[in-house]
Amino acid sequence: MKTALAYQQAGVNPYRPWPARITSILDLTEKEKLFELRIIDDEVRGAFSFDSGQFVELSIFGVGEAPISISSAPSKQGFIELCVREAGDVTSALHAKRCGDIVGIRGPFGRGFPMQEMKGHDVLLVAGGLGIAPLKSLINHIHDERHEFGKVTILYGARNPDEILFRYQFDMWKHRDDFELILTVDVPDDTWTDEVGRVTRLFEMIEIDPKKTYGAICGPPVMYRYVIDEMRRKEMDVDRIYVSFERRMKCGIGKCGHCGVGHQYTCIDGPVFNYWEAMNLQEAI
Amino acid sequence: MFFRIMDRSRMPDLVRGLAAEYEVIGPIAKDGKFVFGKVEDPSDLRLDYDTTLLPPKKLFFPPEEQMMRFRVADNEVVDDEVYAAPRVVFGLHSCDINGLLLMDNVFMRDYEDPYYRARRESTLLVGVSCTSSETCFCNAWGTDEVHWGFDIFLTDLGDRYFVSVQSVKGAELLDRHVESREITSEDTEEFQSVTAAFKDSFSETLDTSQLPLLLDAKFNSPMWDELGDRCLSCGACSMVCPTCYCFDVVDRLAPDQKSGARERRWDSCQFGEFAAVAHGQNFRESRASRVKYRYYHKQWGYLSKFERVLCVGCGRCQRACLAGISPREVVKALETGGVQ
Amino acid sequence: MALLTVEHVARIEGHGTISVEVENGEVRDITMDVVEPARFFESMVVGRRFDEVPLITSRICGICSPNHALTSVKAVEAALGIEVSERTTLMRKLLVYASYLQNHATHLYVFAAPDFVGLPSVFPLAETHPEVVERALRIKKLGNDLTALVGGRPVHPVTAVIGGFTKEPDPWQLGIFADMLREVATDVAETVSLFSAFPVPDFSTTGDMLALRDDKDYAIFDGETVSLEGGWRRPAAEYREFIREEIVAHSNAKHSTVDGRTFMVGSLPRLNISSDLLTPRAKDCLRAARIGIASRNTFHNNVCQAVELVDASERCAGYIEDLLDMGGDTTPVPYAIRAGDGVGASEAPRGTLYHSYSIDDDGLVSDGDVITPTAQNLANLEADMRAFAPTVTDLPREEFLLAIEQLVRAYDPCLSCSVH
Amino acid sequence: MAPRVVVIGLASDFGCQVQMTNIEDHLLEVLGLIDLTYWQLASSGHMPDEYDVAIVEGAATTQEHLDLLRRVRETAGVVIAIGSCAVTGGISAIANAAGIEEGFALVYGERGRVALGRVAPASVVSVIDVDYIVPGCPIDTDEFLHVLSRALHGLRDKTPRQPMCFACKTRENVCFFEKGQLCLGVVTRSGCHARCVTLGRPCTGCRGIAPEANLPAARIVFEDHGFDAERALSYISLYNTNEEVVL
Ligand SMILES: Cc1cc2nc3c(=O)[nH]c(=O)nc-3n(C[C@H](O)[C@H](O)[C@H](O)COP(=O)(O)OP(=O)(O)OC[C@H]3O[C@@H](n4cnc5c(N)ncnc54)[C@H](O)[C@@H]3O)c2cc1C
Ligand code: SF4
Ligand code: SF4
Ligand code: SF4
Repeated sequence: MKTALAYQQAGVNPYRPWPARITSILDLTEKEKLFELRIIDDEVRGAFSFDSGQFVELSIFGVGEAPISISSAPSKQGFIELCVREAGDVTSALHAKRCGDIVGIRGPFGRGFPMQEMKGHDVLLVAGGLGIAPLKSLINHIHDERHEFGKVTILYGARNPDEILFRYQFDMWKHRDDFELILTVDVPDDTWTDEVGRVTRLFEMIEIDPKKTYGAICGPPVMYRYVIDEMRRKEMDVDRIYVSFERRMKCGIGKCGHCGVGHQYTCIDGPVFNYWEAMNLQEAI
Repeated sequence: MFFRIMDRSRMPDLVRGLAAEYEVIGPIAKDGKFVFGKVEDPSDLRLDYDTTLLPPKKLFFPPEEQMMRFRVADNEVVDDEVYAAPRVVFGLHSCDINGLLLMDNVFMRDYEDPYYRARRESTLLVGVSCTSSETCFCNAWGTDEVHWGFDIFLTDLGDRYFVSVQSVKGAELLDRHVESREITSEDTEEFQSVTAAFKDSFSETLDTSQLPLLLDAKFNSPMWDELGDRCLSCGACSMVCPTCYCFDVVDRLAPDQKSGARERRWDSCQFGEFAAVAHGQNFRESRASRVKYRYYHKQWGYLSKFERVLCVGCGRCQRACLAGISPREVVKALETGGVQ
Repeated sequence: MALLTVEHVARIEGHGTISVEVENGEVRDITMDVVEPARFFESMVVGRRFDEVPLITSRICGICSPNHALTSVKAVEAALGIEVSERTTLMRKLLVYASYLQNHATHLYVFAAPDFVGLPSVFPLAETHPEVVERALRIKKLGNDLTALVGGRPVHPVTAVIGGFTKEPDPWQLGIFADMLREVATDVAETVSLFSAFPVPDFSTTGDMLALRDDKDYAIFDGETVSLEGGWRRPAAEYREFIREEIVAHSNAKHSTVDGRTFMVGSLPRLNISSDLLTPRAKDCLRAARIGIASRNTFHNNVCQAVELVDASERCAGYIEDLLDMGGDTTPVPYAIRAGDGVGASEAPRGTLYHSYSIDDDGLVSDGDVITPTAQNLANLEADMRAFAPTVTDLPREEFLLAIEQLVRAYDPCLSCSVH
Repeated sequence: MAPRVVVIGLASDFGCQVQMTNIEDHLLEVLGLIDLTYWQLASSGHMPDEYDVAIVEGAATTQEHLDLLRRVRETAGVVIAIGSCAVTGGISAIANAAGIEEGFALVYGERGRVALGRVAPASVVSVIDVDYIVPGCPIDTDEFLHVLSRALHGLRDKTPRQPMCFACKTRENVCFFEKGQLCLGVVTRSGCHARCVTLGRPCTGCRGIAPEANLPAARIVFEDHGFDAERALSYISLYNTNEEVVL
């Protein structure tokens, strides 16, 4: 688990957000934007390193805080990207910000995906809707170190074509042969040439080697059970499947108690859980 | 640890001595009950108290507290200092000292909580032995004893106190402010018999051996629905609990809207929105699931991390709950499968 | 015939419309239509438990709620035969008189003052005369804070219940307020100077004047009803015999008369009847104000309110000292439920307030009656408008209406009270 | 541009508007943030045709009120209902239980053309959608400021939804039920810092029934302490006549 060096020094207040400047904003869909942030303090920025799957607490004083997954790859230095959906107070306030504005971040927090373990294996990534946000970091990471991984399959579903995030990038990737990428939507429009239907339907179209493959899932709460069923049907090992959860959080550091899932806390024990662990967490899936 | 004997009549000396150097907080009377409050005079101190309305956690983790002050324009923290006056909390029972130790695990380990720590470090703890009451069941968890975490502990031997001294500060204070003597073998024997009598005084002993397992095995038991139907979702249980630590965080802007304070306040997993997230999803929508979670977390979640149950058997929640829901009842129901 | 109207007269409490009928430059008729909708408090209390009455009737008026709460408490206590401790009575007086500071300061500075300086509201005054506005806020805040200290909050007291108080303020807090009340002396004295310096029309009210009088203390909370012109003095409990209430067509508030005459209640009548009992500094201020007591000029009501600010600050400090010295207890006294009738009366900032209730054997209210100060004033207010209007008919229309509005505001009417 | 704010009073005792003026310490600062275009209580002038925020106090008791409310909803971007009258009907709504016509007859007899166009008292919340509420009789100035601030920043309504015993506990009060008194804290919406109970008076329910209250469970609590449902409901009806409360 990686944490910003600053927290390991005694006497640093882990609730204190560090000012970070918004260096770019990209409109993805009507409700989602991609923000690029740069921590202003040189020392903190230099010490900030993270794993794919970890999150930060994004702070806008006067409004509040919200946990947001880091979408960029750990290899990208000096900047982090957050893909944020307008869902309430903090996220709307963030959407109202402009380039150059300052917000606060704390983190990174939580347990990310086990990259060391996954290396040398095939990877099957399944995302639903906004669940692509944390997986995007993983995808970019794999892309940056492509030779370290075997076959990479990405299944990504959204409600309609307008809600497909990072489409500009995925459209390019569809033609690459080192990634198998399948997009699907529940409700297509005239321009849609990819798949139609739930993301689980895509499992018919792929072939994986269950003994060599790591799975990673992130999406709306209802999605997990069905996707896991498909993975099990493909005979993947339960302890090679990883799921990333969303829960309410007020601190990000295992104190406020809101993110409890079974006997664990999503913020420090997750948000990425091994499915074997998750199976043993009451109320998790 | 070393031990001394202090004559009962010396108690006011000790309190006055402490008051000369520290703010002294201890059990005082309020409306026929007791609260931890400022002890202005040794006679205010009510060491005969059964339990206090709120546990001492309020002194370290207050119901509402400012975490930091900020400026809106540049999103900067302008102040996150905690001022903690040196003080002594006098007269803690072993359950409450144990409660603090359990809170320490949360607030003083990974990602130390600076607010809690500042207050904790500026405070000396003086424990005092107690007698069991109807609602206590500390004997179920072994929290009727406390072996560390205090500076001084006084065991009442009638005409005198058996004083266990654990910290250097405690030793110095005792030395400076009160006359005491070495213990004799008689004192030790009496200490042992008083302690044994205390242990025998509990009206029942709960069987807690299989709790985590039972909690999982009976996760879908109808007993939770019955409890859920009774629960008022008032959160009283969490407020009065010495080991409940959940909080909510809110930003409050000053009237000019240019600056403000980030504040936290006690929260309860019994409240409907505790586990609600965006897009209408609520992971614990039903009252039953919330009542269940409180016990699940206390007796399994916390245990899985710290090898202790997050309850010290003080019985405060049972006293506070108008619906009469209590850990004792829940533990028994898990054993027998039904709610009375 | 032209009809001039001022709808929803501003800077008064409640909703009222002034209608003036003018024919050939002559004022034919002038009325104050109280359009404030009735809330039927007298019917609300029927069938409710006696101890809910103060909670309900306190909501007749958010401005003088301590008076409504305590006057109904007194009426219920009278019905049940409850005697409270001397300390409780003193605390109640403190609570009521503290609320005067808040009330009079608000009326004088927020409602009345803009008229005298030709502004629509107090807000621009904050820019032109910040020191005046700050002074107003200081007095008002002190009154509020003291009301809150004794009653639990500035509006709708919590602690004042039947039989006593559920909680008393800490002595040290009371002590601080005694000091603050003394410190406000300059502010209140300057208020008298300010308002006595504003020129007012030379005008005499048409009716009688009534107020409570208590020979031992300036009447706030106790006393008998005195008629200035009628020269009589009667127990307040007999109010239904001497005050006649009538329904009038144009107003949701009833009109009142005594001895067939309209009459005025409020600060001016109070001073006319009890100025001998004012505190020394209040007496000095009254002398310096040169309004002459007894004054019959309705417009002097403002100055009298200012004098009462001086009296209230000095007297409340005295009450606090007495409370700190006297000992005793305000814990609600025990009582039994029984059938009975009771009347309570007190002086609210705007005049005498009467409440009466009948309670049955089960402690349920069978009948209730409330007469508020403004309800008593309305008939006299209209009579005054009729008398005053012809003296200002030569003014341009806007100024004419403003002059009439000023007269209305001098009464400090509380229309939601008057309708209730 | 500062948001244009109007303050409208329907049938009420003006207590909540008085509480708004009781922000003495901060009144001038707050006024600096908004363009207060209409506040009948405090200034002369007419209600403008356009405004951004409407703060409404009181219950609707006339047809004129109902029409006004609908106009307000169409005009204002944000509507804030303040006080029990506007939120639950409050004390004003008791008249409903007593019967409006009966009340009218009792107070005015058969005479007069007064109170024409009257309707049964209705809370603002029951007539139009509102964006924010500030419950309480009267409102708490701090809560009002906080809600106003949230409204000005477009943050969502965060009025607490749970009953208030938890707050009572944090103030270390001894429960009234232990003293044999009926307290409505178990079902009443929190957010008042348990002011009344801390001052020694049982909760009278002025903030309305908490959306998360467990009424059947509360009934058991009442009955276990010797208060039958009828008695409890009658007490609850003080501020909640217009709400359907089933214990
Ligand atoms: C580990 C983790 C990673 C995440 N990563 C991302 C990410 O990469 N991108 C992203 O966009 N989001 C992400 N989220 C979700 C994000 O944190 C939430 O959308 C965000 O916290 C919402 O905060 P807010 O202040 O904007 O909304 P809030 O104002 O808190 O409200 C959000 C919504 O929830 C409901 N709600 C909130 N509180 C209550 C309440 N008390 N009662 C009733 N309803 C309530 C409201 O209806 C509201 O619409 C992540 C969450 C977690 C836990
Ligand atoms: S105190 Fe009792 S009724 Fe209240 S939330 Fe806790 S368990 Fe439920
Ligand atoms: S759960 Fe109840 S008995 Fe256990 S520590 Fe908390 S308040 Fe005490
Ligand atoms: S019922 Fe009333 S007194 Fe008892 S805990 Fe709840 S709010 Fe407090």
